[in-house]
Order: sequence, then C-alpha cells, then structure tokens
Amino acid sequence: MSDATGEEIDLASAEALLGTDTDRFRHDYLEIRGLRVAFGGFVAVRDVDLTVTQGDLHFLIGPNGAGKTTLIDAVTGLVSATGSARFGGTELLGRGTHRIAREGVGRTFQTASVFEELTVLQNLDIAAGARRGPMALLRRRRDTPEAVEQALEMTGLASHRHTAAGVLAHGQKQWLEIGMLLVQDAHLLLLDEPVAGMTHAEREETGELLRRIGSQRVVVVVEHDMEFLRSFADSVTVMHQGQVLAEGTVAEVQQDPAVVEVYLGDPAAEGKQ
Amino acid sequence: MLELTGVNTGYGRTDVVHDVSLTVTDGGLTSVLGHNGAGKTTLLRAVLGLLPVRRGTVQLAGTDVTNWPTHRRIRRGIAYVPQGQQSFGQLTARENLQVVADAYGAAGRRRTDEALDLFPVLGPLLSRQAGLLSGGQRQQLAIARALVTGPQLLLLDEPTEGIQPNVVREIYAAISALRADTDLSVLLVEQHIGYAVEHAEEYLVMASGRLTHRAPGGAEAIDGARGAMAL
Amino acid sequence: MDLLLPQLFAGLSLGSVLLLAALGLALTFGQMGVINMAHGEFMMAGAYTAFVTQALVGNAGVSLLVALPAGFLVGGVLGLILEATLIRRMYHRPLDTLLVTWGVALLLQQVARDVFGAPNVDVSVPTWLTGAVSIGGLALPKTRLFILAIAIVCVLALAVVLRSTSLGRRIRAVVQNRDLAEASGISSRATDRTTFFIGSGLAGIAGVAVTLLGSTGPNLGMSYIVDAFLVVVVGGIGHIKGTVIAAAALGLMQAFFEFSTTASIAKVLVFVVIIAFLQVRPQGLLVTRTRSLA
Amino acid sequence: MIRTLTTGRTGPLILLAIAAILLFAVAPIALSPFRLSLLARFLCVAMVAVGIGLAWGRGGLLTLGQGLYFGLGAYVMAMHLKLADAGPGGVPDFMTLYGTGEVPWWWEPMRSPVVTLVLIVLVPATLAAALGWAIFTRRVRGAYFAILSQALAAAFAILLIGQQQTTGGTNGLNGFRAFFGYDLTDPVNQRMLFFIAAGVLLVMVVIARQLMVSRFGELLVAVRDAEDRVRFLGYDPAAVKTIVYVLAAVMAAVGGALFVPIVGIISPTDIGVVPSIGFLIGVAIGGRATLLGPVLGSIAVSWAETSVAEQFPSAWTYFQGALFLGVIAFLPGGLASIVRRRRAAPVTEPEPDPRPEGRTL
Amino acid sequence: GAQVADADSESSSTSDSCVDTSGDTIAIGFLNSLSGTMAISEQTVHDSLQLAAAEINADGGVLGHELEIVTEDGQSDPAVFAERATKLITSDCVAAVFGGWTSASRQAMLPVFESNDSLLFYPVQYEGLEASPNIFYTGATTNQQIVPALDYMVEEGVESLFLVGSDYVFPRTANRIINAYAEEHGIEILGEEYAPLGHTDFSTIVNQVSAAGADAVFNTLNGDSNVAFFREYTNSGLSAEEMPVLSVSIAEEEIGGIGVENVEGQLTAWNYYQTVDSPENEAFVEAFQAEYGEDRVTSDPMEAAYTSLYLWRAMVEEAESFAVEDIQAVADGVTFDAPEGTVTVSGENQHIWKTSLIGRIGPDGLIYTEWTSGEPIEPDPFLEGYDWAADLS
Ligand SMILES: Nc1ncnc2c1ncn2[C@@H]1O[C@H](COP(=O)(O)OP(=O)(O)OP(=O)(O)O)[C@@H](O)[C@H]1O
Ligand SMILES: Nc1ncnc2c1ncn2[C@@H]1O[C@H](COP(=O)(O)OP(=O)(O)OP(=O)(O)O)[C@@H](O)[C@H]1O
Ligand SMILES: [Mg+2]
Ligand SMILES: [Mg+2]
Repeated sequence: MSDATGEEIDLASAEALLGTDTDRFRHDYLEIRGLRVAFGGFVAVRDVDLTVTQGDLHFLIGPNGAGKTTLIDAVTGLVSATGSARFGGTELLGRGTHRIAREGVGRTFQTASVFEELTVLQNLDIAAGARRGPMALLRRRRDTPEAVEQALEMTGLASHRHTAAGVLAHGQKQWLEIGMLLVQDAHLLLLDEPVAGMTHAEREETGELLRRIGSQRVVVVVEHDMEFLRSFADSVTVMHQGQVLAEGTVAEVQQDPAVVEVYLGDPAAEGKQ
Repeated sequence: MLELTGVNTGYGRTDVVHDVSLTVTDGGLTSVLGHNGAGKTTLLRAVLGLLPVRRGTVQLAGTDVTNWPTHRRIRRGIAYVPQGQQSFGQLTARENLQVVADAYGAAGRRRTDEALDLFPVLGPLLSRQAGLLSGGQRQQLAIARALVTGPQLLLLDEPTEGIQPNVVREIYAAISALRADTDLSVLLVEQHIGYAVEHAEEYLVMASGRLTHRAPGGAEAIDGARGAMAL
Repeated sequence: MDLLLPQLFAGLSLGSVLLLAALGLALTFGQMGVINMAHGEFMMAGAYTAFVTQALVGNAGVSLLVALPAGFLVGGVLGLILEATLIRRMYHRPLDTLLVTWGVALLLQQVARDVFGAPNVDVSVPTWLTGAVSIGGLALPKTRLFILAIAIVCVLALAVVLRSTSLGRRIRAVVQNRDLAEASGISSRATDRTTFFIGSGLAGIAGVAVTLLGSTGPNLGMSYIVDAFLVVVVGGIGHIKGTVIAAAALGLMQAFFEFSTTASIAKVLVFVVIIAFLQVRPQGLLVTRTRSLA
Repeated sequence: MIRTLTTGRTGPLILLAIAAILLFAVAPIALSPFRLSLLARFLCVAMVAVGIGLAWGRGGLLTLGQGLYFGLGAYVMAMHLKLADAGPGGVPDFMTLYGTGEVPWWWEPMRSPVVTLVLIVLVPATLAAALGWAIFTRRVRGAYFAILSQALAAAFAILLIGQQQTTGGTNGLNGFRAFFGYDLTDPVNQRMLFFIAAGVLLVMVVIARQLMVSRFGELLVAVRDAEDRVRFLGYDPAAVKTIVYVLAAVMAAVGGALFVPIVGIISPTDIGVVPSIGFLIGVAIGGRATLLGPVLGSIAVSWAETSVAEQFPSAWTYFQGALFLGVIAFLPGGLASIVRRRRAAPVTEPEPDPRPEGRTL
Repeated sequence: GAQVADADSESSSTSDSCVDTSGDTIAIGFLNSLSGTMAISEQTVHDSLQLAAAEINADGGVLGHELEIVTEDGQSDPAVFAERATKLITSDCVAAVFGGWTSASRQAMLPVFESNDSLLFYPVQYEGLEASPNIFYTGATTNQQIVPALDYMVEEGVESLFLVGSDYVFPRTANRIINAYAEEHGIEILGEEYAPLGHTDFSTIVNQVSAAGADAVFNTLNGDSNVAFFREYTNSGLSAEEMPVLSVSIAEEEIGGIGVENVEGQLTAWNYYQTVDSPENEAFVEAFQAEYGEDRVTSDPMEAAYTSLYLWRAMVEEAESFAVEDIQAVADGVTFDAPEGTVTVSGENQHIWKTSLIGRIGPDGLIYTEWTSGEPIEPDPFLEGYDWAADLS
C-alpha cells in the first residue's frame, strides 16, 4: 500500500503493530464521573459523566470552547480537576502527568507537538522507551525496535526516518504523533482533532487506522469534521458549555435539535458542503 | 492583484517549493490544494516575505515586492491567517485585535467592530488571554485579526481547521459577502475541496512543491479536483 | 527596636535602587526575553554620563537634572547599537544573548577603564540633595528620597506605556510571535529597537541615580546585575507590578537580615529565601497563565 | 575526513587515542615543567567543560553556577591537604593565625584521604541532586534556571568569604606542601598530577560520549526541546535533568579537586559569578553540543588567555569579550560547526524558549 | 657581576635559579592586576614601579645592569598571581618580582617564591602575622599603622569605638587587634559590622553606627565600599566633628572618587602622604606628576612600591650580587631615604622600619599630617612586643 513517496498510511503495518496480542486490553474502559474543571471563576467543564469502552470508537464533539480539550487535559493531568476519571480501575486524577502516561494513557495535541530536533526514528524510539530500565537507556540504540519499525511503515514516514521531526509538514507530524502513541503502547488514546488539515483521502486512511486501533484499545477522538464523524464514529458525546449536551449514535445526535442549534447549524445549508 | 512567477523557496539550503507561478485577479479567489507537506504553507510564507524567494518574483498590484519586508507588504494590503490557530498568546483577545488596528486609526476601530459582529463568540471573551482560548476560538480570532487590516488580498491557510461546522459556514458566507461588497481578492489553501473549488476562479494542486494541476473552479469542477488530488 | 523605622526606610530605599536597576531589565528581559548582562554596564555608562555632564556644566545641581535625560539617551543609544549589531540575530536563542552580552559587558568595562581610568571618579551630590529631611526624629537622606521619586516616576511611565499605548501592545506582540507580528503588519525590527532603546535608557537613568549613593567606576555595573535579574525573576517575567513588589521585598529583606546578622550573611539569606520562594512559585510572584502545548 | 572523525562510530575513538598520545607521550617531553602544569590546569577547566557540554549543549540547562561545584570539590580537597600538612590532630596554620585555633567539626572527615576522595564526589552530587530535584520538579527552567544557578554561585562565594576563620575567607586555602604524601614542590610529582588530570579527563570524555550516543542522550535532547511532551510519554523530565545536572556537578567538582594541588590555591575568586561564566566560554567556542568541542574549546581558550595576557597584559579583557561576542553571535555551533558539515540529524543548536509559555506554533 | 647560575633557561629543577646576569641587563618582574576589580588600586602601584625603574635605569641601573621589566597581569585573581609568578621566575628568570596587593594574592604567591627560592617585594600595608624569608614587606604591618592609630585615639580621649570593615582577612584581623587593644585600654567597642567586598548599600550599617553613638568609627572598609559608606554617612547628617572616622585604607587616590566634601576632616592612618615635607618626597611627587600628569596624586602604597625597588637596589649593591641568599644575608639594616623618610630593612622579619602618620583630609583632597610617631617604628608583624596581644596568635 505504501507508495513511492512513502507519504501514506500503511494499514498492513498497523495490523502487525496492533495484532500482536489481541485480547490484552479486553477489560479496559474509561470512566469519568462528575468531572469539573475551573479556571479561577470560570468553569470550563462541569459535571461530566462519560464512559468509553474498548471496541467503541468514541467521538467527542461540540462547539468551540465547549471544553473538549480541557476534558482531555484533565484526564492527562495537565490541569487539575475534581471528580473522578478511572481507567483500568486506576484513578487518574491527582497524579502527575508522567505517572498517568505510565498507566497507559496517551494523547495527541490540537497543535501537533513532536520533538522537533530529533529525527522521526528517535521520536518513535523515545515514545517506545518509557518503561526501559536505566541500563537500556545508557546503551546505544543498535537496531530499530520492531514496534518502531512497524510504526514507521504504518505512518508512511519510513523514508523520513532520519528527517528531523521539526521540518515535517503539519499532517506528517500528526501521523507521527499517532505512531508515537502506538509504540508507547497506550491503552487509552485521547486524540485532539487528529485529522485537522488532512486531505480527504488522508482522512479516510486515518479513519481506517483509528477504527482498527479502536477495536482493541479505548479511543476518544475530538473532531469537528462531520463527514469524518459520520464515517467512523461508533458513538458520540456532544459537549456544550462544559456540560454533556447529548449522547448516542451519530444518527441520534444529528437529529437532536439542541445539537443542531448550537453546533451543526441549518442541515439544509449543510448539504451544500 | 497578486502575481507569482517561477517562485522557488524553502528552508535552509533546500528548496521546498519549485517554480510556482500563479495569479489572483482583483476580486478573484484562487485556491491551492494538495497533500500534507506539499508546500502550500511554504508558498504562502514566501508570498508574505517570511521566507526568501530564491528565484522568481512576487508582484502585488503591479509592484514588485519580492524583496520587501513582511510588514510593508501587509501595509500594502495583504492580510494573512496562518495555519494552526496562531495568536499573541499573552495579549488578551481584545489586544490581539487592537495591536493590528492601531496602525489604521479610526478605520481600524471600525473594522474591529465589524469583525466582532462577524464572530459573536469572541464578544464575551475579549478580555481573556488569547493563549487561554480554545483552538476554535483562537482561529476565529485570527481571522478577525486579519480582517481588521481592511485587506485587499487575503491569504488564508486552512482557515476553518478546528472550527465547528455551523461557524465554518458563517465564515465562508462572510468571505463571500466581503468579496461581493469590497473588491477583496483571496488566496485560499484548503483541504476541504467543497468551497475552495466551487467559489474559485482557478484552483491549483500542489505535490512535492510543484504545481501538478490547474483548472478553472466552479461547482462542476469539484469532481475533477477530487481526481486531481488522488493522483 | 528604635531602629525599626529607619530600617524600614533603608529597606524601601534599597528596594527603589534595585527597582531602578531592574526596571529596564523588566522590559528587555521580561518582555523581549533578551538576557542582557551588559545592562549593568549601561548603568555604568549612565553614571559616567553624570560625571561628564558635571565636568561640562559645572554646577552639580543643574548637571544632575541634565544628566538624567542625558543618561537615558546614552544608555538608550548603547542599547540601540547592541540591538542592531548583535541581539537582532539572536531572538530565537535567548539563552545565548546572555553570553554575548556578557562579552559586551567585559568590553565596556575595559573601555571605561581605558577612557576614564581605573579609579573611581567623583560625581558630587548637588547641595539641594545633601543632608537629610527630618520627619518625627527620623532622618531621611534627601538623596534617597530623590531616588525613590525617580523610581516611582519611571515605573509609572513604563506601566502606562506598556499597558495602554499601542507601542506597549506591539512590544508584547512581537515578543510572543515574531512571524505573526510581521504578518500582522507590525515592523518587528522597529519595535525591537524601540523596546531595547527604552529598556537600556532606563539603565542609564538608574546609573545616573546611583552616582548619588556610591562609587562611579568601571565595576559599577557588576555590583547590580545579579540582584537586578533576581528582582525580575522573583517578580515574574513580564510583570512590571511583580518587579516592583519584588524589588521592595528584596530591599526590605536585605535591610532587616543585615540588621540582625551581617551584610554578608544577609545576602546569602536573601538568596536562600529566593530559592525557597521559587520552590513555591516557580514562575515568580505574578504568573502568566498559559495552556501548555495548546 | 574530519566529518567522519567526529560523527562516525569509530571516529571519536581514533580522536581519543590521538588525544591520549598527545597528552601522555608528547606533552611531557615537549613542555617545560611550568607549561606542563599550566596545561594541567587547563585540563581541570576542561573537565568542568565536559559537564557543561552535557548539561547545556545536550540538556539545554544553561548552568551559570558551575563555580559552586568546582568550588565544593576544590575546597574538600584543599581542606584535606591543609589537614594533612598539619599532621595528625594538627590545626591548619591559618586557623591559628586568624581564628580560634580549633578545627571545626565539619573539617574532621577530611583528615582521611579515602573519605576525602569519596566526599569530593558525594558532596556535590548530593547537593546537585537535592537542588536539581527541587528546581526541576517545580519546572524552573530556561532563563529562570540560568539566573538561579548564577545566584547559587554568588551566594556560595559570599558565604565562603564571610567565614574567614574556617574557610580562609577571601584568601582561600593555599600553601599546600604535599599531595597524599607526595611533595608538591617536586617537579616529578607535578608531572604525576598532570598525568592524573589527563587520565581523568579522558575517562570523562568517554563517559560523555557513551551518554551522548545512548538513548539517554536522545531523551535529553527531547527534554530540552519539549519538556512537557516528554511527560506525556511517561518519562519524568525532572529526573532526566537532575541526572545530567548531577553529572555535570560531579565533573566540575573533580576538576576543582585536581585544580587545588596543581595550582596551589583555591579562593572565592575562582568560583564566583565571573569565573562561573568563564567556564562557559570554552564550551561555547568549541561547540556546546559536540563531544570534543567543549574540551578542545576550553583548552584553547585557556591557552589563548595565557598567551594573550603574557604578550599584552590587560588586553586579555578585550580579547575575552570579543571571543564571547564573536563566537556566540556569529558561530552559535562553535568552531565545531565550521569543521562539521550539516548532519542529517541536527541535534545541535537552539534551546527551548526560556519564557514560561510556549508559542502557539 | 656575580654569576648566580648557568643561563640554561627553564631548567628542570625548580630550586635552581635561572637568573641571567651575564648580559648588560637584568630582568625583574612587575606583577599587578591591570584588569579586573583590583585594577583600580593596583594600576597606581604599577605606575610608580615603572617610574622607579625608569629613574634607576637613568641612574645607571643596578650593579651596572639595566633593568628589563617583564610585566604580567594578575587579573585580580590569586590563582593567576601564583601562576604568573611561577612564569616570571621559571620562564622569564627574573631576579625579583614587585607587586601583589590583596593578602590573597600574596598568600597565593608565597609558596611559589619559597619553593623556587626567589624574591617578592610586596608594597601594601597588611594584617601582619607573616614573615617569609622570600618576601620583603615594604608596606606597614599592624604595629606601624593600626596600633599607632589606636594610640592616637586614646590620646584624643576616645572612649568608645564602632568598627566597620569589609569582610575579608585584613579588617577581621585588624578588628581582633583593636578588640584586644580596647580591652587593655578600657575602650568600649559598641559595634562591629562587616560588608561584603563591593557592597554598595550602607544605609543599614550607617543606621547602626548612628544609633550606637560611639566617640569615633574605625574604618577598615576597602575600595569602592568607602564611597558608598561616606556618602551615606554624610547624607545621614553625621560629620567628622560629631563622630570622626579613622580609615586605614583610604589614601589620596580614593578621596577623589569619594568626593572631598564627604570626607573632609576625617582621619587616616598611613606612613606616607603626598604632603610629607621632605626633599625626597618633593622630587618623587614632581617626577611622578611629570610622568603621569599634574592631576595625579601619590599615595602610601605607591610610595611603598617605589621605595621597594630602591631598597632592592640598595640590597643588591650591598651584596654585590643578585643571588637571593646573598641579598638575604645583607638585608638587615639596609636603608633608603624614601619619600616618607628614612626606612630600614629589618633582617629579622623582612619588614621595614616606618614612621607612622595620622592625617586629616583637607579641603583640597590631600591629607595633612596631624600626628606622627616621630621616629620609625620597628616592624613587629606578630605583635610580640605587646602584652595585650599575647592571645592573638
Ligand atoms: N487556563 C485557562 N484559563 C481560563 N480559561 C480557559 C483556560 N483553558 C481553557 N479555557 C477556556 O475554557 C473553555 C474550553 O476550552 P477548550 O479548549 O476545552 O475548548 P474545546 O472544546 O477544545 O474547543 P475547540 O473545539 O475550539 O478546540 C474555553 O472557553 C477556553 O477559553
Ligand atoms: N521550518 C522548516 N524547515 C525545513 N523544512 C520545512 C520546514 N517547514 C516545512 N518544511 C518542509 O517543507 C515541506 C512543505 O511543508 P508545508 O508546511 O509547506 O506543507 P503544507 O502543504 O502546508 O502541508 P500541510 O497541509 O500539512 O499543512 C514539508 O515536506 C516539510 O517537511
Ligand atoms: Mg480543543
Ligand atoms: Mg500547511
């Protein structure tokens, strides 16, 4: 599948990378209860309950400023929050960011964030290595770990392996980030607008990849692209002003007048898009 | 309005964009499409003077501006909405607009009000630090900031990325309206082929830094564009 | 403790000196991110300006009033030259500015030594500033009151410029995103120069002011630079208000520690307190909230 | 050719071997005892530079306060030499002259040579670990860290100066007669000191090299570039930074410890703000992110300082100022960047923005 | 001329001197800080050393050899002093080195001169408690400066003192001596404060001085700090009439920087002032100002440095040899009619007999002798001749 320029997602490699251990994450689920985030007097997220299980590609949508990113920030320890967010039976709130990550929680950022000075390969290798012992860290990397190799193939960045990540184009960085999540062996993936800025074909590929990942891991995707959502979402939560506005399948929320009102807008006009 | 002839540009010593020529007519809209990493952003940065043009020329309303500093080009009537929801993070939303409006006196203040009318979301957020806004809020702020300069040529780099669907439509409606009212020319980089091709006079497809396809726009051209992109 | 009030004044007065020294840094470092180690030498240039004006004007009273704006100009012009020749290339690597300007500082010191001679020169205190004002048995040296006044005027002026003028907004915009500022029609070159001019000019004023208190010699800058940076850091980078509070706090602390221990121990204690303080507030007194990675 | 030497897998080893031959075989023959002990002093400074190269060049920690650790190592060593000179149970001369004539309790451990050697490493390591951990977990970084580290060096120097009776104050500690039983005035022993310094430096370079090519080295660069991002991968950046900070501290301390018998004095003048910044210049000039750059740079700078100052006394300041300015402004990669052509992986150059917020892109 | 050693340069054994006396010239080293914080003071000493060397060369040199000066910069760093001293001795093969200012620099150089058996002439008043056979101390030791100053104060009826000093060895040692003296003579010490070198804010210390209300202040502050101290002192309304300050580190050079108006009428203790009335001094001041400008002043350390070179010449000519051991052998009793008066080398401790002078700062910035010990005082660096000082060392 990967073409000469290597700039395309290779699902076969994803298969190899993910297929290693099919039912390892069978019992994982993310459970958020009564989550509340306040910045000074402003409450950005309030009383959010959300349950996401493995095998369910879950989408989180809502108007700009609804609190989607803030929710992810809270779960990953970037902002402090009250309430509860449990994953695999472990309470995440109140822990340090890197400890949460070690619990198997990974995320991407709304603006892609990779190690600009390191090569693509080094980026992936670092992501793969958080559980390495000190001795392994002090040794030189002799060969590319298998998972890293597969991630390179999968993200179509194999030909860029020695390119500094900083010079990648926007979309390439986003793929690299997803690749880093996979080699990091995250069981819970929180993706903040992962297909923003991608072409239609690229979206399709990324969507397929996410679907594949979602069958084995817990995945939450924040996205504004309704077409993408319709194609790939299993279930959807709509947030508005920090609260959950609606929940259900794509069809259900699309019918919800409140969602149309604050988010989708006039469906007639939408047809034109 | 804008004319590029044989432009080469890039980073460090390597060229990323090769031999691109394009024209945006007065009041016209030209779209640039292309895969990730094709060089679209790089091209826009060269038009703005943020990157040096190593070969070729950039003409703005008949004047050769190839070697002008960026801010002079902006004063000449270009406005830019960069990719990635950029703002002056530690200034408040209001100051983000003011800092641009300052240079235009009363006209700047008037256009600030107009831009705020266009993005009602921003109203209650004006005194919040831009760096604290959500991604979509920042993107709307970025477009507003561009409009405050009262541009004749608008460079838009994936302007609707991260914006909720109904607002996306409003933004495009607003751009159409502006083009109708004033004589605004637009150079648009987009991934969403729909608007970009339908309303364009001409659309171009880039791949690996070169133009691989160019054709007149229009609703009927969308399928053709899809085909060209898939190549 | 009958020395409570005099010590309070001593602390505030030391604070005002620190503030003057730090104010320009609050601009060039706090706003622009340039770690200008030659700031102290710009102060020194201001001090020598006071010396030269005195030699030209003769009358110490008049010359001080002439020296204040002259010092501002001298400091500012030195800053401009530094910005245009070196700093300009280095905005994307702020830590390196520290080392380059350190080199500049060394050069300026040696230039001063060669031009004015190694020994200190005498800048006389004008007669209308000699002696003390007595308030309720408390003798407040006039020079210190004068410096307090200069500090207050400078702070207010700077605050107004940054808060409510378009220059202030431009300065902050350029610092935060140079490319975006250019692409919004702001000339980052001109803005940088203006900012640096004002920041360095303030150092010049500070230099003129401290001639009233201490020695005017090639080493003048060195004695202020570390403290001045600490003031800005403790105050919180980019916050003039924080700088003011920090300067007062450090001044008072030094004065009271010094009173109950020795000046050396007091200095060490102040450093220890600062380190402990940064444990509690790693970004200084006033913090700009951000969404990291947003 | 040079490119393969500095970047290849075996290249650095070859360079190292050449360096070893130069140091162990050529220098002792070619140089007079005076020049040899000068070179020995340069090697001590180069040890500090190796540590700075790791911490600053790789880790982005601009540490302006290495004088603190240099001083700790030096003073521990100097205290031992003083006590050894005084004989068992004896009191160092300056204490009787200027003080109470009693040896304070915290001097006592340094009577033992073994304990001294352990403390030379342990004291700075513990202090750096404690400070580093405290500073880095609170995410003090960039310019804040630089200025804080500078203040530390300043505070340490002031503290030493204030303790005339127990630390020698501004005079520092000097007038050592013997080094672990070897007469320091004997040129043979001076030569032995040179060999020790050269050996220690080479070991440090080997350690630094191993770190640079290891995954830890990559992690260090990652932390330098995007500390927050590293956290989301499950690493604790504070730990990474603390480790390299401790390492740099220990290298500085060992350099300081050897400086003492070689130069014959340690005083606060050698450890305050000014010398601390002085340590950086060689690193910057050689190329901070390279392996040998800091070492060669700092030796070259020390050598240039001495010869310029000998030829044109007082012109050294101009020269030093110009070096700082010229190299860093116009040659940020140091001299190494001239030698080496651009590599595929630019693990060199800039540092993270010192300002607390990140740019929005 | 006497042949001291073979001229094989950089010989491997450090204790053999390589001084070359075979030619027409003889090399001597000047080692002063020409850069860094101490350049303020040491440059002046360097100037007067140059003057003395030029005069001696004009006068036919030393034992028929013209002086060839090797100048090194100590960079205000003791370690550099030690290193440059080694270089002067072993590479430049100088017959003697003149320089040093801070005690730290002297102590750093001491082992170098002892192990290489060479000579250092150190021109600054210092804290005593030292006597190396390889160093000639031509400035005052404590019993030639501090003790006479205290004697003077007792004579003037001072009953209480406040001690202000910089935080380093000289003030700390001086103050120990003063405390011991005070105890013996019934003087009350009302306070003792130290400021770090280069300290610039003296409001707290002056507040304390002013509150304590002593009869006088004994000031051992060094360098720049004096400027800040005296300005603060005057500005808080204290004056020489009310509470005189006796300083031991302020010479004519420093007064310009402090501003005469801030120190007029205050006291100093030295062995030389520019105003000393003697034909030798008249000649010295004239020559110095002719060389360096009418506006330059001369001070005690400059004079001591100037004298040190002449003393060395006198000793060499007495010994008819440049060899260290020959010089050491004849040193005792060698005299020179210095600008400050006749000085004599003490063979016992390599210090020199000097006359102590208490001076008062005049409105013209010069210092005028107020009181004199009358005759040269024998140097006693360990204060062995003073009972009250028995516990000091
Ligand atoms: N640190 C903060 N301080 C104050 N307000 C904040 C902070 N962080 C976020 N906000 C506000 O919280 C609200 C939610 O922001 P968030 O980024 O979560 O929105 P979002 O749903 O991700 O929107 P978008 O789709 O535009 O990315 C916004 O109004 C934002 O301005
Ligand atoms: N700062 C830089 N330095 C070096 N190369 C760069 C830099 N920025 C981008 N590039 C390279 O230039 C090429 C074009 O990048 P550009 O950002 O222009 O693509 P784009 O078409 O805008 O892609 P996207 O749709 O993802 O935004 C990419 O291959 C990228 O690797
Ligand atoms: Mg968001
Ligand atoms: Mg782009």
